[in-house]
Amino acid sequence: MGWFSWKKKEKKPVEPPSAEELWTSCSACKGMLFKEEWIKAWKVCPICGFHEKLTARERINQLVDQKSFHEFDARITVSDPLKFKDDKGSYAEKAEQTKDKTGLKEAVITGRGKITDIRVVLAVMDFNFLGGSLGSGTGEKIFRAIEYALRHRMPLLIVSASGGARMHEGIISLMQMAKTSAALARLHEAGIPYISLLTNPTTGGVSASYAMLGDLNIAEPGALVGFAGRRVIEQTIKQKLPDEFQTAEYVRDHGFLDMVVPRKELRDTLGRLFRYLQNAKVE
Amino acid sequence: MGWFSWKKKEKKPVEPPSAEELWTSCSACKGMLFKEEWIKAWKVCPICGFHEKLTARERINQLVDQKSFHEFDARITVSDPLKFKDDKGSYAEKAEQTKDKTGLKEAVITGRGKITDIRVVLAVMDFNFLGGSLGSGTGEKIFRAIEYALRHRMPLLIVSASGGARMHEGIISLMQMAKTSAALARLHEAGIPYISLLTNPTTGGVSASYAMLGDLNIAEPGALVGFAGRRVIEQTIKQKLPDEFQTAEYVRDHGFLDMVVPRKELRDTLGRLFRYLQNAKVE
Amino acid sequence: MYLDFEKPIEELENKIRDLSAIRESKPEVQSEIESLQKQLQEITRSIYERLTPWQTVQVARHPERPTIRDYIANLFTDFLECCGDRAFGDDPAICGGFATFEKFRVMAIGHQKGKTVEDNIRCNFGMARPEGYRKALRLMQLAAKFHLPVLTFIDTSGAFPGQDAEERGQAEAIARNLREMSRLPTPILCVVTGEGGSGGALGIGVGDRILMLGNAVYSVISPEGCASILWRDGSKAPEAAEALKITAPALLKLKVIDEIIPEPPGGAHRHPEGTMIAVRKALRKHLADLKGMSIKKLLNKRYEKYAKLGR
Amino acid sequence: MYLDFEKPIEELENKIRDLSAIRESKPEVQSEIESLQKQLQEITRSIYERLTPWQTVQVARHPERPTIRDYIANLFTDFLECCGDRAFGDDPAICGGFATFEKFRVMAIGHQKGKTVEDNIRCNFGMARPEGYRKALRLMQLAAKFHLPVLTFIDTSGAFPGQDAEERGQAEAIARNLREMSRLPTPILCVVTGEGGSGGALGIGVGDRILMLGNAVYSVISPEGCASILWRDGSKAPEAAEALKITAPALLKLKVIDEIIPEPPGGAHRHPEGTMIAVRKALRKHLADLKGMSIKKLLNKRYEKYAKLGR
Ligand SMILES: [Zn+2]
Ligand SMILES: [Zn+2]
Repeated sequence: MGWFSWKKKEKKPVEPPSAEELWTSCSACKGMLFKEEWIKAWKVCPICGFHEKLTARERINQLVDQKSFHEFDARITVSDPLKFKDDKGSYAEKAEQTKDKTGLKEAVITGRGKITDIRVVLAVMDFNFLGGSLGSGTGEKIFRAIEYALRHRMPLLIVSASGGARMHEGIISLMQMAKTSAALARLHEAGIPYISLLTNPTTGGVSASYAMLGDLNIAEPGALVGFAGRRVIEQTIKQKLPDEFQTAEYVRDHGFLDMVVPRKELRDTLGRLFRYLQNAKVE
Repeated sequence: MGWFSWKKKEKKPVEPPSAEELWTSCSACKGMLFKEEWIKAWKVCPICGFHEKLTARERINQLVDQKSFHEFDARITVSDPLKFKDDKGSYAEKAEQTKDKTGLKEAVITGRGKITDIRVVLAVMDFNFLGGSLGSGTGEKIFRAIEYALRHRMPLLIVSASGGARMHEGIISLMQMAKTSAALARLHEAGIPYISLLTNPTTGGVSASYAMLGDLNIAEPGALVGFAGRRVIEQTIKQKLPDEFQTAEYVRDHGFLDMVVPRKELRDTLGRLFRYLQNAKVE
Repeated sequence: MYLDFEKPIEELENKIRDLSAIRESKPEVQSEIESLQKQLQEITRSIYERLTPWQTVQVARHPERPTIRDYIANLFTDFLECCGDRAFGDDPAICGGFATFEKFRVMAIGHQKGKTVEDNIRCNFGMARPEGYRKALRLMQLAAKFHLPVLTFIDTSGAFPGQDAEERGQAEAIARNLREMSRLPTPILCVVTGEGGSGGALGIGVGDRILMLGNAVYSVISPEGCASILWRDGSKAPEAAEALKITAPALLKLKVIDEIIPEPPGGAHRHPEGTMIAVRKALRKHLADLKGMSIKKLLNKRYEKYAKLGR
Repeated sequence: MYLDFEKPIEELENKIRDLSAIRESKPEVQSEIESLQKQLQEITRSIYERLTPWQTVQVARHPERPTIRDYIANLFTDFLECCGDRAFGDDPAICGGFATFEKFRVMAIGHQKGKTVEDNIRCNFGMARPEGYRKALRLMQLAAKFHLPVLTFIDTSGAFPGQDAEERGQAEAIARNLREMSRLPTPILCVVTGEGGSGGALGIGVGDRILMLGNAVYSVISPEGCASILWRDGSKAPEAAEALKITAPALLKLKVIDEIIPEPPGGAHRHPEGTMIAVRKALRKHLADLKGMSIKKLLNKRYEKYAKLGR
């Protein structure tokens, strides 16, 4: 189709947008949402307050001051140390499909940017990329981001959204827990601030490594935060778990999160917290 | 009475020792004990294993290599910062009576000595002296012992036996908790070993300061170890507490004691532990 | 709520209220009101100048006395509460978080008492469990890492004497705090605002400066507890309160505290605003002072401070 | 107990036993016994040389496989067990204490599996709770303070997935251990002796050298778990075991482990003594090696080791 025919199509009498384009429904309360407003509210349901997952790009757009973001290591991508295959095919193929679908090369975007005018290093996970799983590429990008923060003495924010280690990379993915934690040890020793933001869901190997190691751990309302899966636990203890089990609020009340912050306050709160962690001059 | 008459008395036909001299009964199981053997066994009941309280002198004799003990600060004694009186009289009088009764000047004896040939600094509390309460003299002696250990880089053993702070000295006795803990902070920073031995009973302000701050906390079997008193807790929760509550074994299983060591193994175990904490050459 | 020794105050205040109600119709009562108000001021001052130790205890425990929430609201801008001990739980009996005091960024930590019954049940009447002391320590260490001074507000009848608290190591938690606070590499400024109850108070009370409100008390044991042990009669608490020397002036003399923050006559519960002004002034002075010192000097002085006590 | 692929071994051992029983009356069977024993040796070796990953899993989980108690009893003199995390409890699923290995004083820590049902219930089948990981960390920090190397023995199907363990912060406990172990200023030598189950294994598994017994496995997820997720069929565990590359040779190739400690043919459960000799030899070599390094160099190398993984 040439340029001309495109143009022609555009000139067609404008049809009213379809209902699908205008409306969506909340995946929690099923309430009808006016899409444009919902997206403007960073996908928080105005009816029930449910915080829908954000992509890494959306998250960066929400948190980082306009035009201040510079990405690191955009070319680092999935590797396949085990040449892993399951009955539905190879991990390599699956990764390619995921890359096409998401436009990402790994389950995390890293870079530097400003949050309310404070320079920070960011690593933002994307659940759409293989469930935000921690593979060797993910780990390497986060590791490098931490080392960048260390070299430049810049505060660090990691936004987690992950089901845990990426089993297709076997033991190598498990080792990313140790690798990222080792880098955080150096950051900690150097006295550089690190805030961990846990979003829905943050579980398994990610919660059992960098996500729980913030100077401050904060989470979004209702986010699932835990180590083992609910079903596994129920099978183990042969008992139903309470509904609020492993919600951010529950985990906070059990001592592991400093605060639960609604998405619309996040950017501001992060800015304020980083100012404390840098003992910034009071304005 | 002159020397001569003494001599004469001794020459009197020897009467068999009285039952009271020969026998005693276990304060736990009430079993009859042959006194000489019981004392030789460091007052551990051969029937039920109950560990009777030892005086500070007995404890030192048990633990320290013969003739190796040199006492510190033997002249430090009770002070009376509040000029405290209750309805039975003054603290000053009570302290004098206690001194006469016990032959001690404070609720702790400090000094240096050897345990299985390892040079250590010791502070050994005596429950007979005002319930082993932590007064300003007690605190000062322990503080000085810690500073001695620090100066000479010698490992430290504190043997606690105390009902807690000495209320007759009011806030000053409370401050001994902070004072001794501050000295232990320096010892800790200097990497000098400290073993805390908790004996029956170790409660209140003593358990909430130096007694719980050992690199290793060890206790004798059945020793009462806790912060608040059983009666106070029962009044608070309006419920009977389990019998084993606040026993050494219970406290160990709740994570606060490294081990419970029978008295007859104490000296040997302490020697072995100090060898580890000094990374001594393996013989 | 009036304390029993506040009877004359109550009577005068009632009279003034009654007269004020009819002032519109009878303007001539105005001068009587004014003279009663003067009387009220004087009688309040004279009562509060002569409080016995036991009366001071009652003021220190007054249910309307400002709590840490009041201090936070009045002294700080930009408070951000931080929860949890990262081990077992978040204890509402200890409240802590980042706070901005004038030009200072600080970490504020204190016992939390409630003003209503529900509130008090939630925060356990300000009696902390081990997780509370461990949360406090975590926040203090966080503060030290980022060079923020620590302010603590002490107001507790004591550490909670419950089975669970014992099992989770009340003694260990307090002991560890004493040790770690004594060497925490950042200024620590403590204010006893109400009840300074024994180890439960000291657990967040080791620092470079210990300030105390005029009607606060600080004691190794509650007067009731002491009376029931030494007098074998809990009702002898007034005698015990006297003997234990638990008031701010007595503690200043003993050098356990560094300064008294005066309360307006009638007490902090009657005049919270005036109290806040006094606390603000004291904090400003001592914070500036401590911030001007090197950490090394600070820690040496802190050590010496405790070394000297009871010598 | 024989594993299903050990049938030929079982048959031969039964035959040898039967013949041995009648050897007294029929001395002529002696030569047959001897030939059967040779056969047994060969068949054992050939089976164990060709174990599939899934068979290796079964060997690694063998109920008669040596546990940490066996290693302690055989490798160490003067073991002194230390309990408790100083915060909540003492987790019997983790065993730790001072130990003397030849000329070295060390801190030994490992997962504790039982051999009987009661034993296993007591130690929760080697599945640790947060207090177990925290106890391990406490002991490691104690070791570092006193310059003792740390030896860890890894044998767990995973961290305990229970409600209480989640509530007390299983994730936080493991995460903290990873961070702290990576910078612990003393040598850390880890041995995977049986099952290396995911984060529960790694939680005491970060160190300077990672050794692994020949028939041990180490995996990011159990083969059953992986199969039920990716194959949607738990019975495909053998396929998953194959795909996950969890055997010692595969992990050596991936540079996740540094050395394989060979087990005698027939496995550690069949030949504990031979296994102990091999482990002793490996520990001796690596401990001497690590003790010869400065802490600075040690920590840099440890960091590099993990930095390189997955690059
Ligand atoms: Zn909704
Ligand atoms: Zn007995």
